[in-house]
Amino acid sequence: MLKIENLNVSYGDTQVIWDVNIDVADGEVVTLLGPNGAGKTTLMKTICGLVAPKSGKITFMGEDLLKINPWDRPKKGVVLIPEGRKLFGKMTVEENLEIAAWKEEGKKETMEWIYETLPKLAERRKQLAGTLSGGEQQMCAIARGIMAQPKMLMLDEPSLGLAPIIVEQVFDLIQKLQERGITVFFVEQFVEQSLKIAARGYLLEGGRIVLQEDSKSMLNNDYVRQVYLGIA
Amino acid sequence: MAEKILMVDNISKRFGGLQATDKVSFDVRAGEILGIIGPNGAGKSTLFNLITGFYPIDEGTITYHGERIDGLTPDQICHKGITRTFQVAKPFPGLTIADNILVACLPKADKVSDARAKVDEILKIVSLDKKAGSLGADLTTLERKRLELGKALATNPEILLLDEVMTGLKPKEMDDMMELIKELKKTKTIVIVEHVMRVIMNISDRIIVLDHGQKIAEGLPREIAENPLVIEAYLGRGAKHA
Amino acid sequence: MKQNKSLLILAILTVALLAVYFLPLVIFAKHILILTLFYAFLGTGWNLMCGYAGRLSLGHAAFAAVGAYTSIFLFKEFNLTPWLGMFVGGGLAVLVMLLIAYPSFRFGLKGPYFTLASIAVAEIVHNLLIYGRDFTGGSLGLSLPYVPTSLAMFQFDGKELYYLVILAFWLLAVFLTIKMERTRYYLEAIREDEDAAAALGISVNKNLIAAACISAFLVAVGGTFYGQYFRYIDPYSIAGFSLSLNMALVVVIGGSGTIFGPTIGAFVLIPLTEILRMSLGSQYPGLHLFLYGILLVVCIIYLPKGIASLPGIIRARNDKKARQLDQGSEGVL
Amino acid sequence: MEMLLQIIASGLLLGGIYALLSVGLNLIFGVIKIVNLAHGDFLMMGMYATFFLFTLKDINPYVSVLIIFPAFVLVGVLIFRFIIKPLLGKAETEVNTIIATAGLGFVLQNLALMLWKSDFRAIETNLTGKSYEFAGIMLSAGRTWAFVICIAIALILYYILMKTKVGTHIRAVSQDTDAATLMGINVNRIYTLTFAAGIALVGAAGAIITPTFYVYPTVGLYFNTMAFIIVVLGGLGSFTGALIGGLLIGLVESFAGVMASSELAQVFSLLIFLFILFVKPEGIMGKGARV
Amino acid sequence: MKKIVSVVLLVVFMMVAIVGCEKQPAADGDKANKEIKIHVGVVEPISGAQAALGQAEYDGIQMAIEMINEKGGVMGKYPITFDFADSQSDPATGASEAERLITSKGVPVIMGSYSSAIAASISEVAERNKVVLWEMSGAADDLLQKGYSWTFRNEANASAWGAESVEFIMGNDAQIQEKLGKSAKDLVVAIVHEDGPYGTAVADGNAATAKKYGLNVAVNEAYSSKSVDLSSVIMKVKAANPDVLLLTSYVNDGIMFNRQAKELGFKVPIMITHSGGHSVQAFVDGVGADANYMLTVDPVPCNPNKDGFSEEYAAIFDEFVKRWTDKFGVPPYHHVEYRQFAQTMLFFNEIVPAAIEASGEFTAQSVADAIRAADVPAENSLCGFGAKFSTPEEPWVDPWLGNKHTGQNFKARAFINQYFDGTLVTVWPENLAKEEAVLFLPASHPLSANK
Repeated sequence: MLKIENLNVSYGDTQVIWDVNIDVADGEVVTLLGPNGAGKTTLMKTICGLVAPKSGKITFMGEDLLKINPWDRPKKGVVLIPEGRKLFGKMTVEENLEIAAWKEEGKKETMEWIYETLPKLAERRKQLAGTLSGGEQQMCAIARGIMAQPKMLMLDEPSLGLAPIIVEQVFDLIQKLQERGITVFFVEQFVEQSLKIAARGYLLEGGRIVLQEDSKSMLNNDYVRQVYLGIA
Repeated sequence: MAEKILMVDNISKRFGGLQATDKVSFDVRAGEILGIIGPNGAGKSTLFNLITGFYPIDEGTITYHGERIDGLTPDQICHKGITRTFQVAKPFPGLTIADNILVACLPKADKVSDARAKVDEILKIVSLDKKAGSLGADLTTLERKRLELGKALATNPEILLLDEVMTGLKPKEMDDMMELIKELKKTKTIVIVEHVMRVIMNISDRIIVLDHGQKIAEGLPREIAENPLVIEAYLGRGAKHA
Repeated sequence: MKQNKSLLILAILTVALLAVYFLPLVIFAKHILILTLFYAFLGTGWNLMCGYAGRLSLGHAAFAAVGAYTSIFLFKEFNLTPWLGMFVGGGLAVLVMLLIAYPSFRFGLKGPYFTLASIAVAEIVHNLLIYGRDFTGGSLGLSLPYVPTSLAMFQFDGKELYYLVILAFWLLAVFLTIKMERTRYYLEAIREDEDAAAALGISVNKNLIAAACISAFLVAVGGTFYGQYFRYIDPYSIAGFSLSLNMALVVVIGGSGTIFGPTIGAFVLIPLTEILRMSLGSQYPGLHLFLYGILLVVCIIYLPKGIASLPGIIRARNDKKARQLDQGSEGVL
Repeated sequence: MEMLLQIIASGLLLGGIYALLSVGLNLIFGVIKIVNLAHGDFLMMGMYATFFLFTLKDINPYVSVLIIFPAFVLVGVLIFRFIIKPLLGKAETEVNTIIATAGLGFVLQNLALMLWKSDFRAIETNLTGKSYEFAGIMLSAGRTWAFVICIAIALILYYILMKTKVGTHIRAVSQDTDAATLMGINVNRIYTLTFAAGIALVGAAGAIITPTFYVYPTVGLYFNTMAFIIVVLGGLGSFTGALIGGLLIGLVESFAGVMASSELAQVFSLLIFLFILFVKPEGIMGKGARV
Repeated sequence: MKKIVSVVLLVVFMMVAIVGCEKQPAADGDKANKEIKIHVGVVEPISGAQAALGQAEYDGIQMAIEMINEKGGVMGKYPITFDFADSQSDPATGASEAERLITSKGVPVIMGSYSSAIAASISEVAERNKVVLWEMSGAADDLLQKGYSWTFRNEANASAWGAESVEFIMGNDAQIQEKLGKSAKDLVVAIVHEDGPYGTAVADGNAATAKKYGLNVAVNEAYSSKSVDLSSVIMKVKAANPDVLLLTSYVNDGIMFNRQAKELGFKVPIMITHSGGHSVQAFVDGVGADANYMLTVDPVPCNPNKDGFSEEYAAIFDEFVKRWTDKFGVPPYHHVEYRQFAQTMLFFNEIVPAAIEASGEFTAQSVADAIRAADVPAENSLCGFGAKFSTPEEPWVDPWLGNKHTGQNFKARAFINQYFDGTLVTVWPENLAKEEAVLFLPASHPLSANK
């Protein structure tokens, strides 16, 4: 579904992504792991067009994504839920959801599904998004992404700054997305939990993919265990 | 036991509805490395912001060498001898690396030329001597971290507060950084907020654990690693089954 | 830029500008030179706060007005020499600056908000100058009593001495800027990132207020010079928006936050406006300002960092070319 | 008592004019976050357009809005594309847009001077000099209509911004450009649209005030400061705020003018402006308030 | 960094090349060469806020020079040439440009300059360079109170205009008694003026003269002519319910005052305006029929009874009206273009010939001497009054405010003109009056409180 080939990204003179190759298959849940600053967010932003790459190729369902305007990519089915949520704080929850719904078809049904799955949001639909609690904001952000009816949903650190109980809910939600047939590609710092719900994982360090394995082998990988799980 | 040079007593901070720091107390002893860990959002950076005067504290006191420093401005606290780095490195993007360091040297230098003389030395310590002429905006993550550390060192602090200096580094780079920190320990007291367990366990003399703004544990690295409360808070639910 | 290098450039420029003094220039050329140096001087003052510290003020005319009105008032009423009145005016301007700068920095007023506040302050000063006509002459302004050439009274018949005076003022202002190396670094750091600067032990408010006060003082001194040179001041010319804007234009076009940017900007813009007006102004009203406006827009689009950045851009372009040549066939990007 | 009511009525009507002038600016300042120093000069252009449409083609100023609005949209699109857009997204954006729009102001003022000379021009419509009387209180006809139209524009804008898709998109862009892009919104298009709409609104404002006013090339200068004051007072991007800000300033000037001196009226409003800026920089209606 | 030096130096030398290294023109003229060249400088604002009237003034000056040159020039043999500069409505620019004309073009005389503020700044330049400023419209009193010896003003100072309107009212005591049932000195007066130098000076004249006669000045209000709203001023005046409104404004605010006064239902029995904004075509265009019966005080008689002029000047007057009407399609408005025309005429027809006859040359000194020696009879000036100028040694003390003026034509006076059918006609003093003054606004006028 998503195919990234030899991607290089620079900010000014500084290269942050080096020859990255990634494949995500239809319906798969894939996680991108790596320390802060490894370039995960940059990679996500590049796929969505917020950052232009220096070289390389990104294809989505056979189409060259780099030839498509950033704002048109959601219509192709690629939607990112950015780090820090970036909700429109001065709009209501419902408006936040509405804004992402670029197509009428299936909109109502999607919204119903969201309110059903996330009853908290339904309660707060008329409330300004900026006044929600952190967990609710994250749910709202994910819900907003779902409203675009993506084929592939990307999440950048959805658990950032959330209480463990909320983090659990987020992971539950991701699993529900998969059940809905949405491909999920997400960045996380909770390595273990991420690998539990993802089929495969990529490990990005210093802008390079240093490891790509299925979740099970990754969990058992010495390096991962030592560096990311703190298990000697 | 070494002298307690910094004492944080029962400090709290509220942002709107969020209790970011909740009655936290600890002390820092001369010459040690104190590690602070906790999941994202646990209030580690807020703690640094409170100690260094970026946010006023709601309640509690902070005492440094027997003197209250809560209520002082960040620059005054820096002059007392406590310098912090930022989690998201804050280079001065429009200035060259050398000037970045120079700016940091200046407040404690009598003459500009004195400060200038120190720049090369610090650039070498943080291995940025080859990049001296680049702009702050044009650095890689690692270089930013190094610059952040270099700037903090340039202020010649007694206590150095390091906020996630390891994040974004490769294992080899982490090792280098750890060596550097151990080297610094010879002359400075260090408080370090860190994510990477391997690092924190390795270099800390003592560790405190924060979760949801509260201190949930304090002790030697070994004790912390075995504390189930910590494992749950830090590694999440999954860790229990691991 | 290293301090010695800057001092060397300043010395060369000063010698060159002194040499111009001995050229057989027509008086109007001298007048343009005086105006140019006047704006270079004002710009250098403006630059301290607005360029280095990045707080864009479009109300600095207020300080020029305070300087000019104070020194002329003291001269007229108490026969106090403007050489001293200048300092009184500067002091008052600093007070006015403190009135706005302290709350602005205290409440973290930044960006366009600060700019708008500065415009408001200048408007208030402008209106008060008109309203207080018993002291300020209202909108007719104040004229200096006529005194023949007198060094003591800062009044000269020819252009030459004014030229030397403003050259000296400019020299001192640039020299001061160069010598304020430490503060300049602090201000730049504050402009780039206030928190990071504070964490390094730099007092943000203290430095900002110091820069603002020096800036106001210099511009006020410029106001006194203006009054002595034209021997006439009125609210429209000296407290009007156009003077504030011109100060900013000179610096931004020249290169803000650089030592010689204001000077370069003044030497490009002021002769240009004068020559444009001289050659077009009387036949086609408005055409010269129309062209001037277009020039500003074009200049800002193509040289967003000002003329002072031009050498850097050229160097970067050459470097890039050189690199591409090095890479040879690899240079596909 | 009648005097007091008259002061209030006149102040409110003046405030309506002020609010009307600042609507377009509010949009531009609120969404693109740039200071358009040429704002008043676009007003001047709108007034000239109205003047000529009235004197040459006998088109009523209120009707001429229908011509001026689309024409100014076009002008706005071109200016955004060729002058504003190249300046956006850089460290110097804030300063440089100010300088560039100042340059644009020079261009417009002097273009008007070259094309139409510097004469004061005023038109007389059937509203000029007329007023409606209410219990001894005189309401200027032209200003009353301007007031009504201002409210109408504010309501329409409110509706567009709150209830339509494009309005939601504009609000989204004003809050977070990156997030808006991720939601499939073309930020550049919204910017162009906003800028063009802002210019067109000020052009339309020019048409609406022409019956009670007069035009000459530098007429915009005075309005500039006023418009910015009102936008900031009311809170960026808040149209109800702009309306309230305008009315407040109108009242202040009316009262100060009668009680103290009309020369000091502006000083009073500027002082209030500074005060609000210092203590509540987000404006009277800012922060959390709805658009 | 060399580049910084080179940029600055390059510009300096370019400038030197463009304007610099011409030869200094001989400002005082070569005395050995007796060829007389009459070359003057003209400074008017033709761009910026005051451009509207500045342009009209410039047109008036040009027409006078054109007419003289057609007859061979001054004394029929010395054609006039001039250099023009735009002051951009800015006093500092005016001063710069005057200086350029003086030093680069060598003009011994500057004519102009529209506003009192610009006149004030140019008079400084003239004084320093010892060049004559023949000021034709800057009316503020302060202008000539500095003891300058090179600035001359042919017109009445602004406070004299203000005095004239009050004198005019006092002169109509009987009519007032009859209509309002009270004596003129019991009238309640409101003074409203724009806060520029000119409006302030006129209002000072109003107030001083009103005080002299013991009138009750209920309101004396200044406002900025740039203001977009005059309703508070009008409300204030309306509350005072005056018998007389003395108004001084420019064109834009004059139009606005009229409109807003109507809107706010302000009515007054007697209204006298003081030139500036009320005596020009743009005002009539702006207010239409409301202009009719408005009284204005002007420094020149508008469409006067030509019997007051000598035959020669009556002919010049007719010629001017004809030419202007042919050229611009509308009759000349007297307050602006006629004023400038009349004074330019006076200068080249009366002053300059005297200078040349006395000294055989056209220099600043000879012109200044001729001005000081001049005693032009009223019939030889289209301004309607003679010319005799005060000197620094013998300044003229005005009887209203008691200030000393040097270089002021103390024979100058102001005139009362009134609009009839959109045309301004002299109604006072009687020797130049063409119509009888209508003191009370007729009931048909929207601002009239009369029945």
